[in-house]
Amino acid sequence: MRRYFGRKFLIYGLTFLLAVTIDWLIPRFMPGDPIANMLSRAALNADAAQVLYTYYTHAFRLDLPIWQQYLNFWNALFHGDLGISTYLFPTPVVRVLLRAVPYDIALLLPAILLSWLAGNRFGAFAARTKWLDNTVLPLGYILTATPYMWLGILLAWVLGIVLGLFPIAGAYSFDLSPHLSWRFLSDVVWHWFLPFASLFLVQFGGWAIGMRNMIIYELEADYSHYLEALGSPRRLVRNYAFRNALLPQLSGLALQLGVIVAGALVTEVVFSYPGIGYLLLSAIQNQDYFLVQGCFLFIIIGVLVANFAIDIVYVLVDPRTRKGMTGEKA
Amino acid sequence: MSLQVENLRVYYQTLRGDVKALDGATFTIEDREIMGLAGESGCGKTTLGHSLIRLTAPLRYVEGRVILDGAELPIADMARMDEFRMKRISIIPQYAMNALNPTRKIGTMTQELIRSRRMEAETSPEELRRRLDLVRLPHDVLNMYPIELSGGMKQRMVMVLSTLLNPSLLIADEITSALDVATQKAVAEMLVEFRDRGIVKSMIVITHDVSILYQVADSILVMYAGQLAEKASTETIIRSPRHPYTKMLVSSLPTVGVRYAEHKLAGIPGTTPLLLDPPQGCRFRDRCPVAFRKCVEVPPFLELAKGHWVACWKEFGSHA
Amino acid sequence: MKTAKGSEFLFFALRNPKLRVGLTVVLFFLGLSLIGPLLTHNAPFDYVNPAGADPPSSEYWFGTTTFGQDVFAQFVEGLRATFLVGWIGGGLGTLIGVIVGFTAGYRGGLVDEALNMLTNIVLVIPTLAVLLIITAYLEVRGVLIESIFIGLTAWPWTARAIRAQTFSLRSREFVDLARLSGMKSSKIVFTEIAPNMMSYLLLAFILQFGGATLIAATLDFIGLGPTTGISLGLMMNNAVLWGALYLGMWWWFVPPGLAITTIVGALYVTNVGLDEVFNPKLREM
Amino acid sequence: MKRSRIVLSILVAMALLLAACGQATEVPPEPVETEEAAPPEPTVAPPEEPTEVVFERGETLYVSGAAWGPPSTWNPFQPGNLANTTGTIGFLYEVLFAFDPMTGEMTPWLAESGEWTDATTYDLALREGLTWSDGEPLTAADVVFTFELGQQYAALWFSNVWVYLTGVTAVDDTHVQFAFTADPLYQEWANNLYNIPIVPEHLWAGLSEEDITIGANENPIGSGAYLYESHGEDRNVWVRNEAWWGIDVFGTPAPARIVDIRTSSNNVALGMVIKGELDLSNNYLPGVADLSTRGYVSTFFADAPYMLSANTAVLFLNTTKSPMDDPAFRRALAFAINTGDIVNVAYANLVRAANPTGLLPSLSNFVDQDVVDRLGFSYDPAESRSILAAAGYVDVDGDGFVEAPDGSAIALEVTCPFGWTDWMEAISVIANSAQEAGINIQAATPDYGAWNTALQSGTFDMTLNNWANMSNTPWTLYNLLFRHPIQELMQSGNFGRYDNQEIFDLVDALARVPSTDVAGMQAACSAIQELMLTEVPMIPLWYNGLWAQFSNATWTNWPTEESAAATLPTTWSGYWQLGGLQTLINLEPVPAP
Repeated sequence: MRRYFGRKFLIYGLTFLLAVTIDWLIPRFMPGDPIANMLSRAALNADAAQVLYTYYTHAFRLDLPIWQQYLNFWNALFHGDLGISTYLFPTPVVRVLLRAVPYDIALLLPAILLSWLAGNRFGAFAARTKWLDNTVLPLGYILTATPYMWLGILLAWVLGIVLGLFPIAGAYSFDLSPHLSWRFLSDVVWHWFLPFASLFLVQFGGWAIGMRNMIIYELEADYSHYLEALGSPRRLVRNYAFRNALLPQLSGLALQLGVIVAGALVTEVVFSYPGIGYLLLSAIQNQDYFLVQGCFLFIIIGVLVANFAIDIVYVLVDPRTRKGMTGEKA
Repeated sequence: MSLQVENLRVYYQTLRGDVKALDGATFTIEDREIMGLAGESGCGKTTLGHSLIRLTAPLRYVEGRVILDGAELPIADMARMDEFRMKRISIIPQYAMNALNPTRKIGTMTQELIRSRRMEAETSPEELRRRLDLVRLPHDVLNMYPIELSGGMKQRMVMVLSTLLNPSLLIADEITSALDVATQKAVAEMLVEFRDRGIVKSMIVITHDVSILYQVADSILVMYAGQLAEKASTETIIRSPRHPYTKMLVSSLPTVGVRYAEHKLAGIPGTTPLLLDPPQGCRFRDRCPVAFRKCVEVPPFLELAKGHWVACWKEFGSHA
Repeated sequence: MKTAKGSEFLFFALRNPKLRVGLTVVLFFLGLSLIGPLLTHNAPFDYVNPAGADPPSSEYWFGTTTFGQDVFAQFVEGLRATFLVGWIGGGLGTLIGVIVGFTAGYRGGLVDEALNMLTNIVLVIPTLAVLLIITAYLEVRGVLIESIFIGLTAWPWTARAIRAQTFSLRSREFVDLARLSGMKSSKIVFTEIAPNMMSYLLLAFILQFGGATLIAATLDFIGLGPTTGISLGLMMNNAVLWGALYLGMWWWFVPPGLAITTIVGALYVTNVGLDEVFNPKLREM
Repeated sequence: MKRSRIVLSILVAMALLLAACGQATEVPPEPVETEEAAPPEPTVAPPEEPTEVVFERGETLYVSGAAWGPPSTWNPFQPGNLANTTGTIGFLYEVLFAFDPMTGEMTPWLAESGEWTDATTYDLALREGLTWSDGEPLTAADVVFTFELGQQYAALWFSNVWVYLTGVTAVDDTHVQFAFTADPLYQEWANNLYNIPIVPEHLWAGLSEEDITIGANENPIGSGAYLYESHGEDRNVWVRNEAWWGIDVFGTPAPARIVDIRTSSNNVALGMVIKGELDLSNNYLPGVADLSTRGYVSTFFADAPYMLSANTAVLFLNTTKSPMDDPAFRRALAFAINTGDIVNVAYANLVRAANPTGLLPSLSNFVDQDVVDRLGFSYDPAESRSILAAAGYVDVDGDGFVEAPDGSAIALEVTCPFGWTDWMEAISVIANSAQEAGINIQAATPDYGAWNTALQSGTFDMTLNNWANMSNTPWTLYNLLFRHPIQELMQSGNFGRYDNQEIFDLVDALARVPSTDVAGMQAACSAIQELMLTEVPMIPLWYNGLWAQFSNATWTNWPTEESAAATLPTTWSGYWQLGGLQTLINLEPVPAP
């Protein structure tokens, strides 16, 4: 087990190092001059523009030697200082991000966990039940093949516009200012539902068919046959098969995280839901590379943490990892 | 008599038609008899073993009856067989190494199995530990995961599990093939001990390895190409076999403990016939040195001497 | 025996419903993307319909956009882009994945450690975030560039799968025998391992193909796709930007999404179908 | 399973709550800059009065279309597109005069009157009883303070008035005297009078240069009709200043609260307008013609072009590159562009074609019609071809496109930023029509960053730009078109680097004509126009609309062509003093049925 976690930590460590370096490179490679872009539409007189330009350049520490910039970046990082957003000038990037993070948690956590649980249940249920396998499962394939944004668009169109059941933009109504009341909470949930639904459905399909295919392997495994030979009822056999099929599904979840993040990103864009993904896009479109850095960093950290959480769960459920062997499955 | 198999036919379904893997087997096993089942791979011995306890696709039941302790086994009916499995008839599978659920503590799995069979009453924890002692497994294996056990330990654990409900017939399928010679011997001895202690009444030991049978089996049934060739007491089979195939089998056995079945018999020219459409009559005739015209008819499986059954016209001839 | 095996494969391939359905759909769209442009005399961007947005009609099968552009013309053109991304992006992804995974799995030892490490690292970094940033760097983007970048970031999971597969193959008896009989490892790879790997590669490629098209659609949709030409994702992007949802121009955003979904879905089904063909265990008897 | 569901739902609730509170704690966030530079402590802090949590629909005005991004600064000196917060100037901080483009009138605002007592002295009288929202009086001292900030800090956009401004003195509490050098830029001065926001000395005197030039100025204290209440990612909420000095002068603005919504994309705004959730949308909404005929929204004009004109979309030609350095080619190009298609197809008639001089309709009295008749241009491929042919541009290799007189092939790019959908359509029209006329132009849409770099460093071939707002003087436009001197980076005009001292002098001359001397201005303009239309250094194509679609569901009496005294129906930053505020004051609530 120590070895197992040792490996994991090494990988995560290196990943983080790499990610941060990429992150640091981002602004250094952006096309054009972000500060010039920022000031461009200001229609200033030349010398005023010049003063501001030098000011910003200094504020963003772009006037230091490269190696020093890199060290400063790390240093600042550990002090939780990600610079100042140019797009939301003069708000510090960290503050902008901390505002967005809760929305992502609210969106992703339930979507991921629920779809995983429900999808697996359903897949196991459908597997080897011929009529289900042939009728309901195709739905799974459709769902998992659906581009997140398209499902989002459809939901927005049908439920939001045609039927007018749900709002399709923002996190809460414009006639409310945040406060603790049922009115407000329900409003928030009401806005949250469609983005959540589109994330949930797509993943649900994926997990369902994933489990369906996994469990068929497991039902054909030797231990299943042995149990049958000993006349144990189908219930037990299926139960074992299900539990064991969950393991690859679990590592599958880890592999999927990247894709899910992507899904969340576009979903947030479709429903203009103020999470990191939405922020990242605006940041890119507005050439705000400090914000881009921040978003990227947060996403990476998020994914790493999630991965680690999954590793822990994996150790808990799979004895093989605990007993020294690395329980990694491809 | 414990087990009685009558004209059992089980075919193996493939796209190009049925493979007559087991084509009419009739034999009996006495109480307390350990019968070895020998033959080259693909001769149908494993098919026979499986047919008795878990007959699933692509195997297909064609005809024949199996009577265990006077009751007929519904071998063609997966569901109805459950009642008999483990209680009356049980198996130590070839894949004993992987037979245990990797993610369950062995003790837990055992209990869940027992409970699922509603046999809690019949199996006290003490009894379970006694069985473990019997196969020389420490009691704390119950708190271990299969992965923590060596191959031999796993196999012994499976032996305990399979025999926990004292089945009257135990099928041991190639249980030694994966083990080193020393362990083989131990396992073999345990099998005998199971019988001696009356945990199992009788046993079918399927193996490539005649030398093992020499150690454990009271009798040996030799199969060839999906049909029975000869059955007799181990002594007789080794010392004075009568079916030409058995003779070659035994004689091509250079030293005890050599496995031959992986590659085809050294001494015997020709190959085992494809069982898709086997030749008429005696299936061994193409390779048989002593074959004659009579052999185009299927030879019956007759008891020539007490407990000595042979399917060969030559033999009948000499005794007609 | 080999021929028997081959014919058996064919036998099942032809009888596997999943495989049949899946392939038919994919081929249908492929065909459409190829001959589609011949079916319409309109160029994707021409303002052919003076009336502006019109629902599907005999004249314009998929209706027209706000500017009176023929949606069908754009659709078939977009299909091409989608398949292009699939082939190039998916192909590249598979290729890299196979090379890395195979080398790791076959060489083992330090090489494996290093490559596996790399794979895991790239695996953890969320692809789209990286793609977003990369594409943001490119000032003018085309479908080709896009697919290449997608391929460059999509390989890790294939690498992992292939690696695992290679491990299992490497330890199979026939490979051991070959090695014992002093066969050169390169020869072993091609005569013994590669053939057994083919089925696996095919499956991997199909998944990569699907993945690539999905990612491309995502990029295009958020406006970081090709800045030149048209693609299904871009169509959806335009539709949304020009208020197709509110103005009820469903014919503008439904077909592209539907096409992507159906194609990718069909690919997945094909994949499972093939899987069943390759692993008899999975066939429903 | 069950349990996990419950747990999760709790999780969601908590996270969302967190998010919500994240929003709530927006007011007031800690200052960004260094500790010693804390924002001014309001003596009467508006946020401290209990903020309603649910806004009464009947008393709330919902507007959108002004915000570039989430509100992040309330600094009235924050330049250009950083000022995500419309209303900072107008609601919060006020200017001396208002200017009404519809009438061309400068109307006193903070000022009561102002006049040039002689060529170099400008006397300004403030109104009596002006107050800041914290109760302090707004006096001449504040005006002096504000202007002197410009002298002190070059970073302030209006600092360059001090090129010709020599001193500001407070005669008494309500009188200010401005002293100038020999020849002040009268035009720009007039412009400044309604653009420079007056800030409170008693709060700003203590601020650092950083705070003043680029600080966020959270919890701002102004003198205007509305007070900052709160803001979120996608909104900025203003509440009426019941103690506003202007109530007795101009009347009470009807909406008790204004929610300025930043819509993530135009189509979201479109949806809200349709649902009646938005009272005034200043977004560019495709298909608005359809919507207004269906009665979802109203617009200033009942039919095309529906919108007033806000600014001129000009096609800048990079005159440092061949063949754009050839006036004949430029003129031919001007005839080749099918402006009609841009108007009809790309904009579905939401805009109108521009006058060749580029001057907005509101400035039409400065257009020398005679010059336009002689030298003006319009879509005419035949004419274009003949000009080309005459100038030696002929299709040598028979590829359908003309080659330069020296035989070299011509392949040009017309650009606009990717994602500016209406312009993207427009440039494809430009490219197509030019190609039909035999000029090989392709449309390209690089990312904004790339586009902007090309624009400022002059590496583009030809590109669209419209950075001249509505103004009291044609000088504003010409200052954009003929910005000089030519520099390394042209950040705010003359991107095509058209270098012609003669026209530069004419523009400077115009700037020095007193705004009262209309005839003088006209003379100066026609001279500029004569030269401009002969040289065609750039091509004015169409007027971007003052996008405004409003709903009469909750608020009525919006300005339309029928209105007696129509004002601008806009919430755009910099337009409040151009009548936007007056529009609010004129609004009337719809009595609840």
